[in-house]
Amino acid sequence: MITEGSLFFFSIALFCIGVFGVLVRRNLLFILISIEIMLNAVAVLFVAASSIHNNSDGQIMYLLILTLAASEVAVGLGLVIQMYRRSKTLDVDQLSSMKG
Amino acid sequence: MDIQYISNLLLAVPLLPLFGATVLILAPLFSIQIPKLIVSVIAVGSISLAAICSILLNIELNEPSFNPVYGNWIQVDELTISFGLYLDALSLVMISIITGVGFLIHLYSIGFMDKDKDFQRYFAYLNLFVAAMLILVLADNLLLLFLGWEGVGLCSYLLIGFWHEETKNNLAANKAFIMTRIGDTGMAIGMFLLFFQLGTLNIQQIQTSAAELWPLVDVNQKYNLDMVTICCLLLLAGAVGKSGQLPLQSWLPDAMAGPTPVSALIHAATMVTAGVYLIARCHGLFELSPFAMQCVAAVGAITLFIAASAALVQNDVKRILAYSTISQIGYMFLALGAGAFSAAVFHLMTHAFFKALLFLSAGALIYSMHHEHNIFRMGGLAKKLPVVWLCFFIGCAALASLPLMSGFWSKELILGKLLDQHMYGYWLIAIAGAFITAFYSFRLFFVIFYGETKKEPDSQPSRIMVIPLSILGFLAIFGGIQPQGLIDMFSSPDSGQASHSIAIVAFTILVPICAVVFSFFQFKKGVFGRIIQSSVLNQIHRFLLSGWAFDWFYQKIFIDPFIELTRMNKSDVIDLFYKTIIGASRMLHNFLSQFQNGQLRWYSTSLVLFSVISLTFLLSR
Amino acid sequence: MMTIMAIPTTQILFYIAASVALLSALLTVTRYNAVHALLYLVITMLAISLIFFLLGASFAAALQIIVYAGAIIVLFIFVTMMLHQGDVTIKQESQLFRPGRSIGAGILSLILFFETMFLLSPLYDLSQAGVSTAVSQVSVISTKTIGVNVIGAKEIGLTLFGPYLLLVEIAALLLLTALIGAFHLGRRHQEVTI
Amino acid sequence: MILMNLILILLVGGIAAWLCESISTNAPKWVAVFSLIVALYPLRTVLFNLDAITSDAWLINESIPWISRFNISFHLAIDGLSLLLVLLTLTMGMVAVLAAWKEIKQRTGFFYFNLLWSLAGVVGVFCALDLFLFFVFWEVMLVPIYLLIAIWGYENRRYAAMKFFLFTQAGGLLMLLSICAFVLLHYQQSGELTFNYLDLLQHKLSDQSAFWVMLGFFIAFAIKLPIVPFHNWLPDAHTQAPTAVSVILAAVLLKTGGYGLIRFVLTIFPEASYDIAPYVMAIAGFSVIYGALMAFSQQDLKRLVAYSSVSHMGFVLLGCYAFTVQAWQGAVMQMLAHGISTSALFALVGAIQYRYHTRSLKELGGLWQTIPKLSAVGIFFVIASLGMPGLGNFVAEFLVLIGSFTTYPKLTVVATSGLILAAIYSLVIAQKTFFGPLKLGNAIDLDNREVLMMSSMAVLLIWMGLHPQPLIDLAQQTLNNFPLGVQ
Repeated sequence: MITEGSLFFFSIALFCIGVFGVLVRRNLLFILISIEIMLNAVAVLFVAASSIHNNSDGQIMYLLILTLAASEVAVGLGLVIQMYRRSKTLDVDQLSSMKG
Repeated sequence: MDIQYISNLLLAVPLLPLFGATVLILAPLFSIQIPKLIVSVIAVGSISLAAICSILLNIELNEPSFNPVYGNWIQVDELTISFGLYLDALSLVMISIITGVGFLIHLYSIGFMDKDKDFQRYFAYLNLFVAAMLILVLADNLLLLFLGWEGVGLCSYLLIGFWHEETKNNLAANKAFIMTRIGDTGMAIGMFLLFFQLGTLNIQQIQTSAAELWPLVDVNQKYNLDMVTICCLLLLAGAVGKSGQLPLQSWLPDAMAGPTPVSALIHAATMVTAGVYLIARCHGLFELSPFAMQCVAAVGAITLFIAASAALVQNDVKRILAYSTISQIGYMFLALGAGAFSAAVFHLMTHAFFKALLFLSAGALIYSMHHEHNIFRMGGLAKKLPVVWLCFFIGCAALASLPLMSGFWSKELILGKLLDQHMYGYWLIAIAGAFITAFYSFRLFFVIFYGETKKEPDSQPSRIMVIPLSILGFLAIFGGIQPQGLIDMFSSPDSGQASHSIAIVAFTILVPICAVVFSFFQFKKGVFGRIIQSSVLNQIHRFLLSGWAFDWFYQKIFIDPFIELTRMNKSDVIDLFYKTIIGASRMLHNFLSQFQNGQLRWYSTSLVLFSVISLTFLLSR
Repeated sequence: MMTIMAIPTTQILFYIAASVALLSALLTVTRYNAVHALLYLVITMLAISLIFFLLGASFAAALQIIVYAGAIIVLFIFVTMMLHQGDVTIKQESQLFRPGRSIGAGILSLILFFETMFLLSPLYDLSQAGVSTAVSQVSVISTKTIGVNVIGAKEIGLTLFGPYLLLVEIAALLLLTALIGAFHLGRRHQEVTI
Repeated sequence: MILMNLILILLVGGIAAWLCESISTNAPKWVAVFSLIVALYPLRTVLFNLDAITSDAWLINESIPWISRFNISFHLAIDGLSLLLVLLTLTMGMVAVLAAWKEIKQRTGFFYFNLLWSLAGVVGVFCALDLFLFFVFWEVMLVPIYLLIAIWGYENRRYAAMKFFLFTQAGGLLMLLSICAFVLLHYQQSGELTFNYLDLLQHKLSDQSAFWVMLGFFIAFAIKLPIVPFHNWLPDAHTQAPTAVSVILAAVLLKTGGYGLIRFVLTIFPEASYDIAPYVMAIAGFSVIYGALMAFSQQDLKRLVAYSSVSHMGFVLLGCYAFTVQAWQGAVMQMLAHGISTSALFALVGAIQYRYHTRSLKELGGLWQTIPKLSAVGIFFVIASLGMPGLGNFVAEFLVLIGSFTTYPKLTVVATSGLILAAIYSLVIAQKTFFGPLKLGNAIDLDNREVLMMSSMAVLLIWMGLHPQPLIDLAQQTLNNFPLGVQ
């Protein structure tokens, strides 16, 4: 049987790998990929919760995360393309001109 | 006596000059040109009508006092101030002097100011002055009196600075206004105090209720600063400021920057005697406080001596006369302090005649001598300007109170009164002052009119200037008749005229004559030679020339620290507080905006970092 | 179609899938070549899908493969292909990402990991920290095993279009917004200065 | 709906002025003049029947529900005091339009829009009897003035406008807090949620809470008045503002502070006000002296006049907190007289700046030689501001001082010495501007418009100085209905 502890361990580990990716990568594409990993980590947690409590709410949340991921990727990749067109690089450190 | 008629007549006295002033002021504002002749007619006409009104009042008034009220000015709660005029012997004498002398000086001014481009403005101010002065002396309450009081101050300011292109004149005007304003503020506080204590500002009511509230204090406690004394001293502050008495006297010599007829009217005959009038008007109040009376006498005595000694060494003919005015008003204050109110007002009257005469003849002299003021650059003019010579002689004789001149009677009265009151110290000062007065007035006379001719006069005074001079000359000789009304008004049952020994009377008569003789030998014959040249005497000379160095003293004590203080705080200390707030928030802004650097990885790292820190914080609790 | 495995098989399968997922995720974030990274990501997704399957969430597992591995990753790969210029890109990337410089970030992530684990472990009493006991009991990691409760697509569908109907609408709006946004951003001719 | 119409006329006039700009750049000012004249029309019934209705508490009292959920109503009413100040607002609004006549050449429509809207806000402040509505109008008058300074001001206008806005807004915030606290305390005790002034007037707070609520109001109004140490916005705002705005600021905006003190602080919290009176009187005396000293040291003519405003408004505060009838009447009188005399001085400085493009006392001098009419008028208003008897300012200062003397003699003596300082700085203006040798070239003297404007203000001042009784009676009507704790 799968224990709750091991599932939490897995989810948190996956999440932290995603965080690590966001922190260390300068390429916008890799940052987006890392965010996908983080989203998946949370998704695992939701589905696990769904199983633990034996109701479908967790999976509904998973669906929402999926939607979110899809939207995020669509917009994010659009930005990646735009950025590449403008500056011929995907280095986010070059993007500080807006001081956002 | 028709009350309606008299009250209309009384109202006309101040309103006529006011009307003249209004017309003359408003016309140029609406671009209406008035020819010089019409200006003279309006200005002199309004004054002469006012003078006729006051003569009629002299004839018509046969009651001790007359107090018509023309309406309410301010009425708040129990504070009621009306436009009420009060006519009694004192104000009657005053309006006669003001309109009479004012008329003569207006007339004289037509000649004197003939070539001036601001002819109309001059007469507008002068008319306004006469109106304000008449309101001052006719007011039945202190606030209306204060209106006139400040009004004459304003006109004095405007007329001292009449030739406004020169900064020197404006500074003199400012000095006059501000110094009198200091006294006026004291007087205003006195007004507040009187209202607070007595609940009224009507002068007659003040005196009656003050007498009830504060019965005359015991002689033993007479140096207590009780309420009535404080009130009197505050009023005295106003009087001192306006009348150029110590310690606010130093504006008056500088005020000679104005046109000479102005000096004659404002700074000799009328405005500067307003202080004397005020104290005489409030005599009921002052009599309640022996200490205040002592102060009045002391101020008068010290001023008369200081000013007379300063007049001794001046070179400028107008400054000599200015110091002499201060000194003569000192006599009036001394008389007031001695309780000789009628003598004081009598001296005010004779002084108005002979000092106006002296100033006007000085004006004629200056007019003929290309605006030369220094007496040592004149000389030998007796034959060349005979009219001026005669006027000067009459004026100086009256000022020196040579026997039978008008000044003689009034000064004798004051000296006699001092002896009556057993104020021997003051009597001595007064006698010394009389000696110095006679000496410097004939020094003036001899230096100007005898000796070698240094400068030729280029013109004789015109006829329109000579007429007022001759009338004033007549008055200066024969004007020494004390108005009976005054004697009636101020005579109190216990002050019977004590007779003095012949020796003392003879002494007081002889003193000025000796001084004249001494002066004759000194300045005409040069018997005693030039004043001995020594450094000590030079120092004293310089000290006296500067009017006992009051200006220097005030500059150091008040003006310099004041300017320094305001200069230091020019950019407002309190603003620093708000600037600090601005600076602090700007620093905070700069500090915080460093975190907003646009580096995406910095943001994500700090996000993680702060979640780690907050988790650590949570766990370590 | 779906058979419930015997107990040890489930456990073993979970551990294998989890290890694969973690390993491939780690590889994903450390690759220079974006295509490689994406392929590792696909492996992660598939492994997670297996875990979903093991948890009895077959619908989610299917969606994980179809939408994530199938659609989203493919989108990534398209974009990567568009921008990829072979060795030049890899060389560029090797300059941008230096493993030696990422120690700090690694330590930070590890601390985060340990702290979160500690927070959820039985060693830490949440009530101590002022968190209400009702929460703390739920949150503490237990060794309780998860019973395999199969939640099928029908049940999800009923919930989704029942109480969560508003959420569906919101998700639809979100997708529409993303669609418009992506379309707008992707246009070539625009010369907007942001 | 008399007052409502009055405010609406100004608001609509403002919009009309803005729209008219497209017709001609001169059209907006005529629209402004027209709407200011028309605004007097609704008041006709009051103005012609002053004697008949002075016994009522309110001359006009009208209310319509507004936000009924919080029991906020559009409650406008005027009594003698408000009427005086509304009339002052309309008159000085006219003066401001005349002062701006030639000076404002750019974006005239928007300028007059802002001018009329700020006037509408001020009129609203003087009429509002609902605390929420009062606050709304308080803000309505603030924002247009900010824009007027920031757009049409002189060299350092942004800074000045921001300073003005922040100071007033800080005060407004405190006032809003106080209003909310007051209303909520009232709600807690009576169970009735209301912003109505008359209802709240009946309510008695505990001493502690009354003090804090009162303090919030007091600071808001003290900033507006302004009183040292909250005065710093005033010199900057005045210096940088265009002439018309200086006129509005001096004439009516500062008066909202004094009005607020009388209408709200003193009336609603008489005990709390009485307790702090000695401190406030001390601050007021200090303001009088400090403002006068600061005025003396300034080189910029507008700054000088602005600081003199601080000094003059100290008398208003002095009069408000002396708790005697005379002092209170003097405070009202001072608001009116200062409104006219200082505005006139600002208009004069504006006229000088229009001719010579400088306000520096160092550069000016001898103006009498080229522009005697302007100088004569200038001397008149300088004399008025130093408190010459026979003019409005003297009556005001006299009443304030004589009233204060009975309660706080020593402080009054200190404040009275401000009269000496007033003479000093006023004469500095006269001497350095109008007298002395001519330093600048020739200029055109006052034209008919300016003579009309100035002489009407002069006539008003003389009238107030010689026959203030009608004004005193009108203000007394307010005092009779709200005794202010005067014993």
